[in-house]
Amino acid sequence: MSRLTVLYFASLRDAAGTASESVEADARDLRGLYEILRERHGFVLPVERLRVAVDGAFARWDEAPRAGSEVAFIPPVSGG
Amino acid sequence: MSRLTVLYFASLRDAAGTASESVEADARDLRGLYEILRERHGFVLPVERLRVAVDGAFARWDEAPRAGSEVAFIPPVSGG
Amino acid sequence: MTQAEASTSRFALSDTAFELAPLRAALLSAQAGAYASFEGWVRDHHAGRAVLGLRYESYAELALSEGEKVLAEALERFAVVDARCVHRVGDLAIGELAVWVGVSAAHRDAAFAACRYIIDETKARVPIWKHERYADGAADWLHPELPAAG
Amino acid sequence: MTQAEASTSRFALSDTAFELAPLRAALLSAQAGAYASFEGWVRDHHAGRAVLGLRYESYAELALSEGEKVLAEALERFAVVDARCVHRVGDLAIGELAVWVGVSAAHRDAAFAACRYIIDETKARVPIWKHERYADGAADWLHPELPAAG
Repeated sequence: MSRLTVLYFASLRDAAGTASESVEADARDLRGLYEILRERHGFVLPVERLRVAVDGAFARWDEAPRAGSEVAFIPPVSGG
Repeated sequence: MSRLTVLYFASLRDAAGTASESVEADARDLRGLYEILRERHGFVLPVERLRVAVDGAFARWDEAPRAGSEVAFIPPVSGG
Repeated sequence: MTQAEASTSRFALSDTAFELAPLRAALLSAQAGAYASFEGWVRDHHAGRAVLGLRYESYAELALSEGEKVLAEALERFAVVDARCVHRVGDLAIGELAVWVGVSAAHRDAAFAACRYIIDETKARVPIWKHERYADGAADWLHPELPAAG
Repeated sequence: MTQAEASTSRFALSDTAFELAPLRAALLSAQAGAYASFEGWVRDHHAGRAVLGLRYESYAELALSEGEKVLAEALERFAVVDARCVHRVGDLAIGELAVWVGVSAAHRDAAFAACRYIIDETKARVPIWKHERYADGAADWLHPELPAAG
Protein backbone atom coordinates (compact mmCIF):
# COMPACT_ATOMS: atom_id res chain seq x y z
CA MET A 1 0.00 0.00 0.00
CA SER A 2 1.34 3.40 -0.94
CA ARG A 3 -0.31 6.74 -0.32
CA LEU A 4 -0.13 9.11 -3.26
CA THR A 5 -1.92 12.11 -4.69
CA VAL A 6 -4.19 11.85 -7.71
CA LEU A 7 -4.99 14.87 -9.90
CA TYR A 8 -8.22 15.10 -11.91
CA PHE A 9 -8.88 17.36 -14.85
CA ALA A 10 -11.84 18.36 -17.00
CA SER A 11 -14.64 15.74 -17.02
CA LEU A 12 -12.77 13.52 -14.57
CA ARG A 13 -12.64 16.37 -12.06
CA ASP A 14 -16.35 17.04 -12.50
CA ALA A 15 -17.14 13.35 -11.98
CA ALA A 16 -14.82 13.00 -8.97
CA GLY A 17 -16.09 16.28 -7.48
CA THR A 18 -12.51 17.25 -6.64
CA ALA A 19 -9.34 18.38 -8.42
CA SER A 20 -7.14 16.11 -6.31
CA GLU A 21 -7.29 13.53 -3.61
CA SER A 22 -4.95 11.47 -1.49
CA VAL A 23 -5.46 7.75 -2.06
CA GLU A 24 -4.12 4.46 -0.78
CA ALA A 25 -2.96 2.81 -3.99
CA ASP A 26 -3.32 -0.93 -3.51
CA ALA A 27 -2.97 -1.60 -7.23
CA ARG A 28 -0.16 -3.35 -9.08
CA ASP A 29 0.16 -0.65 -11.70
CA LEU A 30 -1.27 2.72 -12.73
CA ARG A 31 -3.82 1.02 -14.96
CA GLY A 32 -5.13 -0.88 -11.97
CA LEU A 33 -5.19 2.31 -9.91
CA TYR A 34 -7.33 4.02 -12.54
CA GLU A 35 -9.75 1.08 -12.68
CA ILE A 36 -10.28 1.28 -8.90
CA LEU A 37 -10.86 5.04 -9.02
CA ARG A 38 -13.05 4.71 -12.10
CA GLU A 39 -15.34 2.37 -10.20
CA ARG A 40 -15.31 4.61 -7.12
CA HIS A 41 -16.18 7.84 -9.02
CA GLY A 42 -18.11 6.44 -11.98
CA PHE A 43 -15.73 7.79 -14.64
CA VAL A 44 -17.09 7.24 -18.13
CA LEU A 45 -13.75 7.31 -19.96
CA PRO A 46 -12.06 3.92 -20.39
CA VAL A 47 -8.33 3.70 -19.67
CA GLU A 48 -7.62 3.29 -23.42
CA ARG A 49 -8.68 6.88 -24.03
CA LEU A 50 -6.46 8.35 -21.29
CA ARG A 51 -2.80 9.03 -20.78
CA VAL A 52 -1.16 8.99 -17.38
CA ALA A 53 1.50 11.26 -15.90
CA VAL A 54 3.59 10.91 -12.75
CA ASP A 55 5.15 13.95 -11.11
CA GLY A 56 4.55 16.14 -14.15
CA ALA A 57 5.87 13.79 -16.85
CA PHE A 58 4.02 11.31 -19.04
CA ALA A 59 4.36 7.77 -17.69
CA ARG A 60 3.50 4.20 -18.67
CA TRP A 61 0.36 2.45 -17.48
CA ASP A 62 2.36 -0.58 -16.34
CA GLU A 63 4.44 1.45 -13.88
CA ALA A 64 3.83 0.67 -10.24
CA PRO A 65 2.29 3.43 -8.10
CA ARG A 66 5.02 5.11 -6.02
CA ALA A 67 4.34 6.38 -2.51
CA GLY A 68 4.36 10.15 -2.30
CA SER A 69 4.09 10.65 -6.06
CA GLU A 70 1.55 12.78 -7.89
CA VAL A 71 -0.43 10.84 -10.49
CA ALA A 72 -2.52 12.62 -13.14
CA PHE A 73 -5.02 10.94 -15.45
CA ILE A 74 -5.10 12.88 -18.71
CA PRO A 75 -8.41 12.78 -20.63
CA PRO A 76 -8.30 13.38 -24.40
CA VAL A 77 -7.07 16.95 -24.81
CA SER A 78 -8.94 19.68 -26.69
CA GLY A 79 -6.77 22.76 -26.71
CA GLY A 80 -6.32 24.99 -29.71
CA MET B 1 0.98 51.23 -89.04
CA SER B 2 -0.59 52.00 -85.68
CA ARG B 3 0.77 54.34 -83.02
CA LEU B 4 0.54 52.99 -79.49
CA THR B 5 2.15 53.41 -76.09
CA VAL B 6 4.58 50.83 -74.70
CA LEU B 7 5.25 50.53 -70.95
CA TYR B 8 8.55 49.15 -69.63
CA PHE B 9 9.16 47.79 -66.14
CA ALA B 10 12.13 46.67 -64.08
CA SER B 11 15.12 45.56 -66.19
CA LEU B 12 13.31 46.42 -69.43
CA ARG B 13 12.85 50.00 -68.24
CA ASP B 14 16.52 50.25 -67.30
CA ALA B 15 17.56 48.91 -70.72
CA ALA B 16 15.14 51.16 -72.63
CA GLY B 17 16.09 54.15 -70.50
CA THR B 18 12.41 55.11 -70.24
CA ALA B 19 9.26 53.89 -68.50
CA SER B 20 7.14 54.38 -71.60
CA GLU B 21 7.37 55.45 -75.20
CA SER B 22 5.09 56.05 -78.15
CA VAL B 23 5.89 53.73 -81.04
CA GLU B 24 4.75 53.08 -84.60
CA ALA B 25 3.86 49.42 -84.45
CA ASP B 26 4.48 48.01 -87.89
CA ALA B 27 4.36 44.43 -86.62
CA ARG B 28 1.77 41.74 -87.32
CA ASP B 29 1.36 40.80 -83.65
CA LEU B 30 2.59 41.71 -80.17
CA ARG B 31 5.37 39.13 -80.42
CA GLY B 32 6.68 40.86 -83.51
CA LEU B 33 6.39 44.23 -81.79
CA TYR B 34 8.52 42.99 -78.90
CA GLU B 35 11.16 41.58 -81.25
CA ILE B 36 11.49 44.97 -82.97
CA LEU B 37 11.80 46.81 -79.65
CA ARG B 38 14.15 44.15 -78.29
CA GLU B 39 16.51 44.78 -81.16
CA ARG B 40 16.18 48.57 -80.79
CA HIS B 41 16.89 48.62 -77.02
CA GLY B 42 19.05 45.52 -76.64
CA PHE B 43 16.70 43.72 -74.24
CA VAL B 44 18.26 40.53 -72.87
CA LEU B 45 15.01 38.74 -72.02
CA PRO B 46 13.59 36.55 -74.83
CA VAL B 47 9.87 36.76 -75.53
CA GLU B 48 9.36 33.28 -74.03
CA ARG B 49 10.16 34.63 -70.57
CA LEU B 50 7.73 37.54 -70.77
CA ARG B 51 4.00 38.06 -70.59
CA VAL B 52 2.22 40.83 -72.42
CA ALA B 53 -0.66 43.04 -71.32
CA VAL B 54 -2.88 45.41 -73.30
CA ASP B 55 -4.73 48.25 -71.57
CA GLY B 56 -4.14 46.77 -68.12
CA ALA B 57 -5.17 43.16 -68.84
CA PHE B 58 -3.04 40.17 -69.80
CA ALA B 59 -3.18 39.53 -73.55
CA ARG B 60 -2.00 36.96 -76.11
CA TRP B 61 1.20 37.35 -78.08
CA ASP B 62 -0.61 36.68 -81.35
CA GLU B 63 -2.96 39.64 -80.91
CA ALA B 64 -2.48 42.45 -83.42
CA PRO B 65 -1.23 45.79 -82.03
CA ARG B 66 -4.17 48.20 -81.77
CA ALA B 67 -3.73 51.92 -82.44
CA GLY B 68 -4.06 54.00 -79.28
CA SER B 69 -3.66 51.02 -76.92
CA GLU B 70 -1.21 50.71 -74.05
CA VAL B 71 1.03 47.66 -74.33
CA ALA B 72 3.11 46.42 -71.38
CA PHE B 73 5.82 43.78 -71.55
CA ILE B 74 5.92 41.93 -68.23
CA PRO B 75 9.31 40.50 -67.22
CA PRO B 76 9.33 37.53 -64.79
CA VAL B 77 7.86 38.84 -61.54
CA SER B 78 9.61 38.73 -58.16
CA GLY B 79 7.20 40.10 -55.58
CA GLY B 80 6.71 38.58 -52.14
CA MET C 1 2.49 35.19 -18.57
CA THR C 2 5.13 37.69 -17.58
CA GLN C 3 7.70 39.18 -19.93
CA ALA C 4 10.43 37.19 -18.19
CA GLU C 5 8.62 33.91 -18.82
CA ALA C 6 7.96 34.83 -22.42
CA SER C 7 11.62 35.48 -23.09
CA THR C 8 12.98 32.29 -21.56
CA SER C 9 10.45 29.82 -22.91
CA ARG C 10 8.95 29.23 -26.34
CA PHE C 11 5.63 27.88 -25.09
CA ALA C 12 3.52 29.80 -22.60
CA LEU C 13 0.10 29.71 -21.00
CA SER C 14 -1.72 32.96 -20.37
CA ASP C 15 -4.71 33.41 -18.08
CA THR C 16 -5.51 36.83 -19.56
CA ALA C 17 -5.79 38.25 -23.06
CA PHE C 18 -2.31 38.90 -24.48
CA GLU C 19 -0.83 41.32 -27.00
CA LEU C 20 0.35 39.90 -30.32
CA ALA C 21 2.69 42.71 -31.38
CA PRO C 22 5.48 41.97 -28.84
CA LEU C 23 5.27 38.23 -29.55
CA ARG C 24 5.66 38.85 -33.28
CA ALA C 25 8.41 41.41 -32.69
CA ALA C 26 10.42 38.84 -30.71
CA LEU C 27 10.59 36.68 -33.85
CA LEU C 28 11.82 39.44 -36.18
CA SER C 29 15.25 38.65 -37.58
CA ALA C 30 17.42 39.90 -40.43
CA GLN C 31 17.96 36.27 -41.48
CA ALA C 32 14.24 35.59 -41.75
CA GLY C 33 12.46 36.25 -45.03
CA ALA C 34 9.28 34.46 -44.03
CA TYR C 35 6.92 34.57 -41.06
CA ALA C 36 3.90 32.31 -40.70
CA SER C 37 1.43 32.57 -37.87
CA PHE C 38 -1.72 30.82 -36.78
CA GLU C 39 -4.42 31.92 -34.39
CA GLY C 40 -7.31 29.95 -32.95
CA TRP C 41 -10.34 32.08 -32.18
CA VAL C 42 -13.42 31.13 -30.17
CA ARG C 43 -16.12 30.28 -32.71
CA ASP C 44 -19.85 30.81 -32.20
CA HIS C 45 -20.67 27.25 -33.18
CA HIS C 46 -19.35 23.73 -32.76
CA ALA C 47 -20.73 20.59 -34.39
CA GLY C 48 -23.93 22.43 -35.28
CA ARG C 49 -24.58 23.85 -31.79
CA ALA C 50 -24.53 27.56 -30.93
CA VAL C 51 -21.70 28.28 -28.49
CA LEU C 52 -21.94 31.13 -25.95
CA GLY C 53 -18.40 30.93 -24.60
CA LEU C 54 -15.83 28.55 -23.26
CA ARG C 55 -13.24 27.85 -20.66
CA TYR C 56 -9.80 26.32 -21.14
CA GLU C 57 -8.27 24.40 -18.30
CA SER C 58 -4.75 23.01 -18.32
CA TYR C 59 -2.48 20.78 -16.32
CA ALA C 60 -0.03 23.67 -16.31
CA GLU C 61 3.15 21.87 -15.28
CA LEU C 62 2.81 19.17 -17.93
CA ALA C 63 1.36 21.55 -20.54
CA LEU C 64 4.42 23.79 -20.31
CA SER C 65 6.92 20.94 -20.60
CA GLU C 66 5.00 19.20 -23.39
CA GLY C 67 4.52 22.52 -25.22
CA GLU C 68 8.26 23.21 -25.03
CA LYS C 69 8.87 19.75 -26.43
CA VAL C 70 6.60 20.47 -29.41
CA LEU C 71 8.44 23.73 -30.10
CA ALA C 72 11.85 22.07 -29.78
CA GLU C 73 10.76 19.36 -32.22
CA ALA C 74 9.60 22.00 -34.72
CA LEU C 75 12.96 23.79 -34.49
CA GLU C 76 14.77 20.52 -35.05
CA ARG C 77 12.63 19.24 -37.94
CA PHE C 78 12.26 22.42 -39.98
CA ALA C 79 14.75 25.07 -41.14
CA VAL C 80 13.26 27.83 -39.02
CA VAL C 81 14.87 30.75 -37.23
CA ASP C 82 12.57 30.78 -34.19
CA ALA C 83 9.06 29.83 -33.07
CA ARG C 84 6.67 30.58 -30.22
CA CYS C 85 3.27 29.48 -29.01
CA VAL C 86 0.95 30.98 -26.40
CA HIS C 87 -2.28 29.32 -25.27
CA ARG C 88 -5.01 30.99 -23.24
CA VAL C 89 -6.51 29.37 -20.17
CA GLY C 90 -9.59 30.49 -18.22
CA ASP C 91 -12.86 31.97 -19.52
CA LEU C 92 -13.06 33.17 -23.11
CA ALA C 93 -15.85 34.92 -25.02
CA ILE C 94 -16.79 34.42 -28.69
CA GLY C 95 -14.14 35.94 -30.94
CA GLU C 96 -11.39 35.88 -28.32
CA LEU C 97 -7.94 34.61 -29.16
CA ALA C 98 -7.44 31.09 -27.78
CA VAL C 99 -4.03 30.16 -29.17
CA TRP C 100 -1.28 31.87 -31.16
CA VAL C 101 1.64 30.31 -33.04
CA GLY C 102 4.38 32.32 -34.75
CA VAL C 103 7.33 31.04 -36.79
CA SER C 104 10.14 32.90 -38.58
CA ALA C 105 12.31 31.21 -41.21
CA ALA C 106 14.53 32.01 -44.17
CA HIS C 107 11.93 30.54 -46.56
CA ARG C 108 8.19 30.09 -46.51
CA ASP C 109 8.08 26.29 -46.91
CA ALA C 110 9.70 25.81 -43.52
CA ALA C 111 7.69 28.61 -41.90
CA PHE C 112 4.35 27.12 -42.99
CA ALA C 113 5.34 23.53 -42.19
CA ALA C 114 6.61 24.37 -38.70
CA CYS C 115 3.58 26.54 -37.93
CA ARG C 116 1.26 23.71 -38.93
CA TYR C 117 3.27 21.17 -36.97
CA ILE C 118 3.14 23.26 -33.80
CA ILE C 119 -0.61 23.84 -33.83
CA ASP C 120 -1.34 20.21 -34.77
CA GLU C 121 0.90 18.76 -32.06
CA THR C 122 -0.30 21.27 -29.48
CA LYS C 123 -3.90 20.28 -30.14
CA ALA C 124 -3.03 16.57 -30.07
CA ARG C 125 -0.68 16.35 -27.09
CA VAL C 126 -0.64 19.35 -24.77
CA PRO C 127 -2.89 18.80 -21.73
CA ILE C 128 -5.40 21.59 -22.22
CA TRP C 129 -9.14 20.99 -22.21
CA LYS C 130 -11.99 23.01 -23.64
CA HIS C 131 -15.29 23.40 -21.79
CA GLU C 132 -18.04 24.81 -24.01
CA ARG C 133 -21.27 26.47 -22.89
CA TYR C 134 -24.10 26.15 -25.42
CA ALA C 135 -27.07 28.36 -26.21
CA ASP C 136 -29.41 25.47 -25.29
CA GLY C 137 -28.20 25.62 -21.67
CA ALA C 138 -25.92 22.59 -21.81
CA ALA C 139 -22.17 22.66 -21.17
CA ASP C 140 -19.57 20.03 -21.99
CA TRP C 141 -15.94 19.10 -21.79
CA LEU C 142 -14.54 18.25 -25.18
CA HIS C 143 -12.69 14.96 -25.17
CA PRO C 144 -12.34 14.22 -28.87
CA GLU C 145 -11.75 10.70 -30.16
CA LEU C 146 -9.35 12.22 -32.66
CA PRO C 147 -7.59 15.59 -32.61
CA ALA C 148 -10.10 18.37 -33.36
CA ALA C 149 -10.44 19.70 -36.91
CA GLY C 150 -10.82 23.35 -35.86
CA MET D 1 -3.26 52.62 -49.33
CA THR D 2 -6.15 54.53 -47.76
CA GLN D 3 -8.74 53.04 -45.42
CA ALA D 4 -11.36 53.35 -48.15
CA GLU D 5 -9.28 51.32 -50.59
CA ALA D 6 -8.56 48.69 -47.95
CA SER D 7 -12.24 48.17 -47.21
CA THR D 8 -13.41 47.79 -50.81
CA SER D 9 -10.63 45.57 -52.13
CA ARG D 10 -8.95 42.43 -50.85
CA PHE D 11 -5.60 43.09 -52.50
CA ALA D 12 -3.76 46.36 -52.01
CA LEU D 13 -0.41 47.96 -52.75
CA SER D 14 1.11 50.28 -50.19
CA ASP D 15 3.97 52.70 -50.82
CA THR D 16 4.56 53.20 -47.09
CA ALA D 17 4.88 50.90 -44.08
CA PHE D 18 1.44 49.73 -42.97
CA GLU D 19 -0.11 48.64 -39.67
CA LEU D 20 -1.02 44.98 -39.26
CA ALA D 21 -3.52 45.29 -36.41
CA PRO D 22 -6.36 46.89 -38.45
CA LEU D 23 -5.83 44.42 -41.32
CA ARG D 24 -6.09 41.49 -38.92
CA ALA D 25 -9.06 43.07 -37.13
CA ALA D 26 -10.95 43.33 -40.42
CA LEU D 27 -10.81 39.53 -40.71
CA LEU D 28 -12.15 38.81 -37.22
CA SER D 29 -15.45 36.95 -37.36
CA ALA D 30 -17.58 34.97 -34.94
CA GLN D 31 -17.81 32.20 -37.56
CA ALA D 32 -14.04 31.90 -37.85
CA GLY D 33 -12.17 29.53 -35.56
CA ALA D 34 -8.89 29.75 -37.46
CA TYR D 35 -6.69 32.54 -38.75
CA ALA D 36 -3.52 31.97 -40.74
CA SER D 37 -1.21 34.72 -41.84
CA PHE D 38 2.01 35.03 -43.76
CA GLU D 39 4.52 37.86 -43.90
CA GLY D 40 7.48 38.33 -46.19
CA TRP D 41 10.31 40.29 -44.62
CA VAL D 42 13.35 41.80 -46.32
CA ARG D 43 16.21 39.38 -45.67
CA ASP D 44 19.86 40.38 -45.30
CA HIS D 45 21.00 37.82 -47.85
CA HIS D 46 19.94 36.34 -51.16
CA ALA D 47 21.61 33.47 -53.00
CA GLY D 48 24.70 33.86 -50.84
CA ARG D 49 25.09 37.62 -51.34
CA ALA D 50 24.71 40.21 -48.57
CA VAL D 51 21.73 42.46 -49.29
CA LEU D 52 21.65 46.07 -48.10
CA GLY D 53 18.09 46.90 -49.11
CA LEU D 54 15.63 46.65 -51.93
CA ARG D 55 12.98 48.35 -53.96
CA TYR D 56 9.72 46.92 -55.19
CA GLU D 57 8.20 48.28 -58.35
CA SER D 58 4.80 47.31 -59.69
CA TYR D 59 2.61 47.73 -62.71
CA ALA D 60 -0.05 49.01 -60.34
CA GLU D 61 -3.12 48.75 -62.53
CA LEU D 62 -2.47 45.13 -63.51
CA ALA D 63 -1.07 44.19 -60.09
CA LEU D 64 -4.30 45.27 -58.40
CA SER D 65 -6.56 43.39 -60.82
CA GLU D 66 -4.38 40.25 -60.83
CA GLY D 67 -4.09 40.39 -57.03
CA GLU D 68 -7.88 40.62 -56.68
CA LYS D 69 -8.16 37.61 -58.98
CA VAL D 70 -5.80 35.58 -56.77
CA LEU D 71 -7.85 36.48 -53.69
CA ALA D 72 -11.14 35.67 -55.43
CA GLU D 73 -9.74 32.27 -56.49
CA ALA D 74 -8.68 31.54 -52.91
CA LEU D 75 -12.17 32.38 -51.62
CA GLU D 76 -13.70 30.11 -54.23
CA ARG D 77 -11.32 27.14 -53.80
CA PHE D 78 -11.12 27.00 -50.02
CA ALA D 79 -13.74 27.13 -47.26
CA VAL D 80 -12.57 30.45 -45.89
CA VAL D 81 -14.48 33.34 -44.33
CA ASP D 82 -12.32 36.14 -45.74
CA ALA D 83 -8.80 36.91 -46.95
CA ARG D 84 -6.61 39.93 -47.64
CA CYS D 85 -3.18 40.69 -49.05
CA VAL D 86 -1.12 43.88 -48.98
CA HIS D 87 2.18 44.26 -50.85
CA ARG D 88 4.68 47.05 -50.30
CA VAL D 89 6.17 49.02 -53.18
CA GLY D 90 9.07 51.49 -53.07
CA ASP D 91 12.27 51.37 -51.01
CA LEU D 92 12.54 48.87 -48.14
CA ALA D 93 15.26 48.31 -45.55
CA ILE D 94 16.40 44.97 -44.10
CA GLY D 95 13.75 43.58 -41.77
CA GLU D 96 10.89 45.60 -43.24
CA LEU D 97 7.58 43.98 -44.06
CA ALA D 98 7.29 43.38 -47.82
CA VAL D 99 4.02 41.46 -48.06
CA TRP D 100 1.25 40.37 -45.71
CA VAL D 101 -1.46 37.75 -46.24
CA GLY D 102 -4.27 37.07 -43.76
CA VAL D 103 -7.03 34.44 -43.96
CA SER D 104 -9.88 33.61 -41.59
CA ALA D 105 -11.80 30.33 -41.81
CA ALA D 106 -13.93 28.00 -39.73
CA HIS D 107 -11.13 25.41 -39.67
CA ARG D 108 -7.37 25.51 -39.92
CA ASP D 109 -6.95 23.28 -42.99
CA ALA D 110 -8.67 25.84 -45.20
CA ALA D 111 -6.96 28.79 -43.50
CA PHE D 112 -3.47 27.37 -44.09
CA ALA D 113 -4.21 26.19 -47.64
CA ALA D 114 -5.70 29.51 -48.73
CA CYS D 115 -2.88 31.50 -47.12
CA ARG D 116 -0.31 29.40 -48.94
CA TYR D 117 -2.20 29.67 -52.23
CA ILE D 118 -2.39 33.46 -52.00
CA ILE D 119 1.31 34.01 -51.32
CA ASP D 120 2.35 31.44 -53.95
CA GLU D 121 0.13 32.89 -56.68
CA THR D 122 1.00 36.47 -55.75
CA LYS D 123 4.69 35.67 -56.12
CA ALA D 124 4.11 33.84 -59.39
CA ARG D 125 1.64 36.10 -61.18
CA VAL D 126 1.27 39.59 -59.77
CA PRO D 127 3.42 42.13 -61.68
CA ILE D 128 5.74 43.29 -58.91
CA TRP D 129 9.52 43.29 -59.29
CA LYS D 130 12.26 43.28 -56.71
CA HIS D 131 15.42 45.31 -57.16
CA GLU D 132 18.16 44.32 -54.71
CA ARG D 133 21.20 46.35 -53.69
CA TYR D 134 24.15 44.23 -52.58
CA ALA D 135 26.98 44.89 -50.16
CA ASP D 136 29.49 44.40 -53.01
CA GLY D 137 28.10 47.50 -54.74
CA ALA D 138 26.06 45.72 -57.39
CA ALA D 139 22.31 46.01 -57.82
CA ASP D 140 19.96 43.80 -59.79
CA TRP D 141 16.40 43.25 -60.85
CA LEU D 142 15.23 39.77 -59.92
CA HIS D 143 13.61 37.98 -62.84
CA PRO D 144 13.49 34.39 -61.62
CA GLU D 145 13.24 31.49 -64.03
CA LEU D 146 10.82 29.93 -61.58
CA PRO D 147 8.82 31.52 -58.76
CA ALA D 148 11.14 32.47 -55.88
CA ALA D 149 11.58 30.10 -52.95
CA GLY D 150 11.64 32.84 -50.26
